Amino acid sequence: MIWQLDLLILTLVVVCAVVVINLKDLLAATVIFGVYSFMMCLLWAEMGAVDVAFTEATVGAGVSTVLFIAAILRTTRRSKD
Amino acid sequence: MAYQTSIWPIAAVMISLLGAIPILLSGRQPNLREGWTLVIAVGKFLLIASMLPAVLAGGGFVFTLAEVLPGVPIQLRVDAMGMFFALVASFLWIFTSIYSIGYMRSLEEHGQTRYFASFAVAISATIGVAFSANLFTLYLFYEMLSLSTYPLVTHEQNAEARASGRKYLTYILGTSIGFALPAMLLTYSLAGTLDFTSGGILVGKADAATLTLLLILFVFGFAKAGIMPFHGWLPAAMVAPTPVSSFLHGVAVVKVGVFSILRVVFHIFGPDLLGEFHLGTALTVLASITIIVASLVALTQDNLKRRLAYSTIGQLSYMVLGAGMLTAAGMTGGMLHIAMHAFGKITLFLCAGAIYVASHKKYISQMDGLGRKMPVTYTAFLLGSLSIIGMPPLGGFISKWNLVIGAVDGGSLLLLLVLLVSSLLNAAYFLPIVYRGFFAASPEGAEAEGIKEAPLLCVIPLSVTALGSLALFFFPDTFLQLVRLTLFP
Amino acid sequence: MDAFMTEVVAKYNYWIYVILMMIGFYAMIGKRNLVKKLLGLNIFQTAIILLFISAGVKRGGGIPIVDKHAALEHGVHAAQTVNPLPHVLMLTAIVVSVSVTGVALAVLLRIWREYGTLEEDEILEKLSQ
Amino acid sequence: MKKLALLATIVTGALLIYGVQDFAPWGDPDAPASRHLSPHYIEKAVEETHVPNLVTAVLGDYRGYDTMFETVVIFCAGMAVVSVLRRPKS
Amino acid sequence: MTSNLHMYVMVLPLFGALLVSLFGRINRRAILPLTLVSLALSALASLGVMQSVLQHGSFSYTVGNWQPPFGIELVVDHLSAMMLVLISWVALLATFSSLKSVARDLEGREYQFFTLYLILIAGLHGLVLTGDAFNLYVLLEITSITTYGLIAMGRGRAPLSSFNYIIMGSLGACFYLLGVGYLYILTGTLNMADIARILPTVTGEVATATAFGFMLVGLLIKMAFFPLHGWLPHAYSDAPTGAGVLAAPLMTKVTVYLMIRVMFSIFTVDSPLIQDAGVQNLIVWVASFAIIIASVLALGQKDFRRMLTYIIVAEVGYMVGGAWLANAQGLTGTILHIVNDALMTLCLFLAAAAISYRIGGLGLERMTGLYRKMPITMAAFTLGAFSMIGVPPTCGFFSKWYLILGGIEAGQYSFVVALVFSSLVNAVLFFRIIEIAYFRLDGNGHDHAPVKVEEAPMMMLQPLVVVAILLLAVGFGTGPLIDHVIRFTLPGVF
Amino acid sequence: MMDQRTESCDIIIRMTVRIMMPFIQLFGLYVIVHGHYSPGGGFQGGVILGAAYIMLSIAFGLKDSTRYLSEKANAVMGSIGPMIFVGVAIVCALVGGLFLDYSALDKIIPLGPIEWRSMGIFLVEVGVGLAVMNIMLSLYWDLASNGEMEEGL
Repeated sequence: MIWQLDLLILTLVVVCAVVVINLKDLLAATVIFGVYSFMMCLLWAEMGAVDVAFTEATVGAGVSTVLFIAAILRTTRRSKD
Repeated sequence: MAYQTSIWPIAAVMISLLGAIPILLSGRQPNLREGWTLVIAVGKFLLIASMLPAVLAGGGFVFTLAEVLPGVPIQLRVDAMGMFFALVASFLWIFTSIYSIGYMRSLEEHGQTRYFASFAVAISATIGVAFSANLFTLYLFYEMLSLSTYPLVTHEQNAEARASGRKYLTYILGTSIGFALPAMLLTYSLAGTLDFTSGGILVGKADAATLTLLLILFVFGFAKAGIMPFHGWLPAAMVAPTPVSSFLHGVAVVKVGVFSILRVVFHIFGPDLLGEFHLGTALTVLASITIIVASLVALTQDNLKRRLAYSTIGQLSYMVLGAGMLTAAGMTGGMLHIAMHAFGKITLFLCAGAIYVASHKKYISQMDGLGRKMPVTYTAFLLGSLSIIGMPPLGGFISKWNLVIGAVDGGSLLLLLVLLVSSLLNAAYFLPIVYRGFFAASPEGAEAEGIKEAPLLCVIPLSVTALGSLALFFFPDTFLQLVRLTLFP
Repeated sequence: MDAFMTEVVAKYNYWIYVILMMIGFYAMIGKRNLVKKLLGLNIFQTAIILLFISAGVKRGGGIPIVDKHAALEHGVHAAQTVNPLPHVLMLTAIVVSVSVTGVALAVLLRIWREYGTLEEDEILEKLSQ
Repeated sequence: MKKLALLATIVTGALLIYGVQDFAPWGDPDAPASRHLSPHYIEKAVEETHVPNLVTAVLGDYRGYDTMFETVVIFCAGMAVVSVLRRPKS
Repeated sequence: MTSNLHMYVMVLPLFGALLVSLFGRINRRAILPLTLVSLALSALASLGVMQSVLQHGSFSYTVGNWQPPFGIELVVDHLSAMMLVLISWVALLATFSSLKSVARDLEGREYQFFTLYLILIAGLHGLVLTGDAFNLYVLLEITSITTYGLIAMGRGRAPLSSFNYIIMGSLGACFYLLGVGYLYILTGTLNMADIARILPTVTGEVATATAFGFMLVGLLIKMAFFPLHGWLPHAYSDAPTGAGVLAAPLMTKVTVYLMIRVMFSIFTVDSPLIQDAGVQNLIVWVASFAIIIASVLALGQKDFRRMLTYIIVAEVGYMVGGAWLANAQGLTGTILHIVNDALMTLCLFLAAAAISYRIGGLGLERMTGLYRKMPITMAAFTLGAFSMIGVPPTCGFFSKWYLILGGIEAGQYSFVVALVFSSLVNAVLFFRIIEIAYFRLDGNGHDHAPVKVEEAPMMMLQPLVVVAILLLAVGFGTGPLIDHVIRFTLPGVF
Repeated sequence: MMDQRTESCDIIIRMTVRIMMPFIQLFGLYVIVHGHYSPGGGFQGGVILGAAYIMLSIAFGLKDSTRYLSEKANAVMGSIGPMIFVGVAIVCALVGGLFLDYSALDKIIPLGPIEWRSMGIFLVEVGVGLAVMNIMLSLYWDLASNGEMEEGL
């Protein structure tokens, strides 16, 4: 556990989360959410939770993002807030 | 008192409840349906009367249906007080049934099956209230009565009837849920039981403030007794067909209210407890106000049934007044008045119905000279009014006399005054009707209408009940004995 | 103040989780866009996962996979590996989270079919017409 | 509305962080969470199930009941999505 | 050798669901026997469980044959056995009606509907059985996800209602999970009994209180306790009829059961959080307020089913308030009300299903003169209405009796007043319908000609009649029910 | 337009997918099977397998991808997955053990109770993998085609 790395990732995670909920373009928000998930995955891997990290990488950054993108392409990219 | 377990009480209650089923099933054949009604009525009276000797001998019967709550079973018990009321109600029901058949047929009413079925359930509930062994069972049948009489009040199904039905339910259900139920629960919470016990179950269980609150909740909670300000349903309910008004709102429903209050006073609080905390005064004050105000309002009513309704409100309060005096004679008078008023008032209502069947007239001002065409009806009406006013030789005299003695015993001049004034008022709103019927000139064109006596099925019952009023003056012993057993076991 | 800072430093992971939770929670109840609400829900759920995973961490603990033969012969010391239980729980939680996301997206598509918008206020406006 | 949401968020966050004060410091090997159940899993799982991946052992066996429902959850999601979106072929 | 019977109660609907999803899509006629057989067997098994609990007392069971804190423990005591019986029989009765209405409303999608439906039932069984805090979360999500799907299958604004429910439901579940996380960090275990054992020895009142607060709020959201009830009325009234019939009677009641479990199995009665007078007063006050507001809101509804959903919200207030009176009478009333309310709600929703099947809608105005067309349905409805109002001897009266008694004993008079008020409002609500259906004339004047009776199909009518009779039977059986079952479920202190 | 794209532009993508597909699937299977010894297990492997098919249907279009794995087969496999899990659980109870007590399966094929626990976990993981793969794919199909199952993204 390297605390500098840890802190860096944690900061990035928070930044990503803030960006996700503030972007007006949903597609971009979703992609950032994928990044967020991936950062989380790194964080957990670094904490020793390899299985959870693996799952988050496949699900959170992978399938979940694809599902979001599929739904957004079927509906609309715009968001008022 | 020794009670023996027996199925007779439950049989007496259930016969008409189960009887509602064949009535509903034979809806397509009116003769069969009404045959059932009569059979049930007579059977019920016989069942109840068969239990009378044992009760007069100081015994009774008890039947436990189910223990639904700890210490509070659904239990029926035949004691003197219940027998007193059941006897009156079941006896009068026979004549109401006969009268109903005549009335409904001659007016070709709709929905008769529903009518007779509801009636059967209602009388069942009435007897249930009479035979309840505890407050919970009483409440159960009380609610059953409220719900089964709702279709009868709304019978006409027009806007007015529906509005009255709404009003009826609002008052009756509203007070029973809003006041009586919490009062009952509070009682249970204080005493741990709800059994009717002579001498009361609340002795030493609560302080004066709680007791006062309880008493007020009970008196208003049983709004069927028509204590002001919860009397408004009674005049409204007069839109119902006359047999309903006569039996339910002259005898069963309203007396159930009074009976419940008396039960609470005698067997939940106990007269001694009330005396100790001077709570009798609360009852007498409420009752006196109701008596005077109701009598005054009755004077102003032109609709005959409404006038009778207000008269009923006043008379009911006599019974509460008697109980509130807490003297032996007063309580005797109060209880006796249940029977005496029942016979008198049912006669009056039956007469009003007969007049309506024969002439389709509802208003007193239209009834000039009618008595000469319907002498039997009007004579019965006279007897009924005299009984209620309290004239000898009619039954009403006995109860009023006891009330007066009670007031004197209690040393309350004010109550004496109330009794006297209200009797005068009674006379003032009843006698003019009779006077106009016999002596006022008929309105023009009245001859052409060809009014004559109502059908026999209507006239016979009202004659019998009028004579009953008369007979009660001479043979009140059974009832007196029952009252004595209730008050001084 | 020092005590407070020590407290924060000792538990900074928990602070981050609370911040993420707040971001997600705010998006769920404060945002009007339905997709944003859903993203908020996902952030909320990852925050909870972070809480649990943080609870399982042991300073100096390895990943929860051991050498079978060595373990059978010599046994394992609890201090050697991180706590596997929160990982198990969170695997389940992730599955639940993706399931909910799937269903919610499907419902979103139905809403789009029905109203042609994903903004809550616009939908309510259309409904009130 | 947004202000209210913000307020609710802050209150919730404050409550959660307030509760954190009773926790053991992060990564403490003596934290209650690491002392009660987990030593048993870590030390006994291989012996009892012959599975070196402790997470799989706990997931598949000790808490297999959870995992069964986890599968059912996924299955439900699939079924729900089909039922919500797909139009029956006429 | 412990019996596996209670596992079959849970697993039979689950396996039935999988079979339905497999064969139901191939042949529609396979759905009915599969659904009914699995539910009927499950219902019978639940009776067996009840029987064994009554005879031998409660027992605990560990899935996978591990020692309790390590494996997942299931608790079969009087309360959970009673809930098993309740859920399986309510589900069985509701299914008859659902089969009919779904065949019409959701043609071609029956197998999806019944797969979700059966899994929902299995999830409810699982919830009732579980003795593990995290397992409870998973099952909570199972019941929620299936319900989301079922609700979204409805028409009109159903998807929107479903989405609101998804957000609120997930929020509730997340809060609950947060609470579990805090408890886990404090105690290191997830087993309810184990937590209860360790918790008094843990230092950290604040974290415990936070955990308790979040678990409680999470469950309160799930059970639609006012002011967190916003999702429920739309969700249940927009759902397909077949789904409403199952979800409305069971979901909130099971969540109340969970609240009782959390209160008394995780945090014991002696816990300072539960004994705290401030907490008790607060919750009872909010509950009283909830009952009154929900009742008033119900008055404003023009649609029968929407009205019922607000009544459900009020009834949740009854149960939560009753449980937090923190005395024996109140808790007895709450548990009794879980049973009674499930039956009453089932009765009314079945009646609503039957009516809407025949007349195609549930606007109050459309019900004019309905009793001549559907006399049996209306009779059963009337009985259900009486029970809701609390007319003896229907079962609704008895639970109200205990709740009020508990309120008096605890000195919480606001709660008593709220209960009485809501009874009165219910009376107004239902008599309005009774008046319309029985006494308003459909044509001009009285028509003596008998109207053609068009009852609902037998599949919908029979369960309705059975439930209506049950309302009376449970009412008369209150004494034995309390003596043999509920008495054992109260914590020993009471 | 969609046709044009699938006809001409995506030849590189399609070729790449065609080449990668077996490797990804192999990896997915490895993750499931090797879950006992390395990170991973039924769920992760299932998602990878599902993702492989999702990739396929993105590259080749939804309609074409159903030729490789038909909708019906997908649904059937999706139901069989949980059925394996629940079935194992029930069989454990039926042969006389407790629910989900894999060691009870020893009574059918004697491998030794502890070895059976390992085997039981494996069986169950296969069920999970099957379910997850098919349901992930089905989620994608439905969301991408708006439930029409006609054309994907």
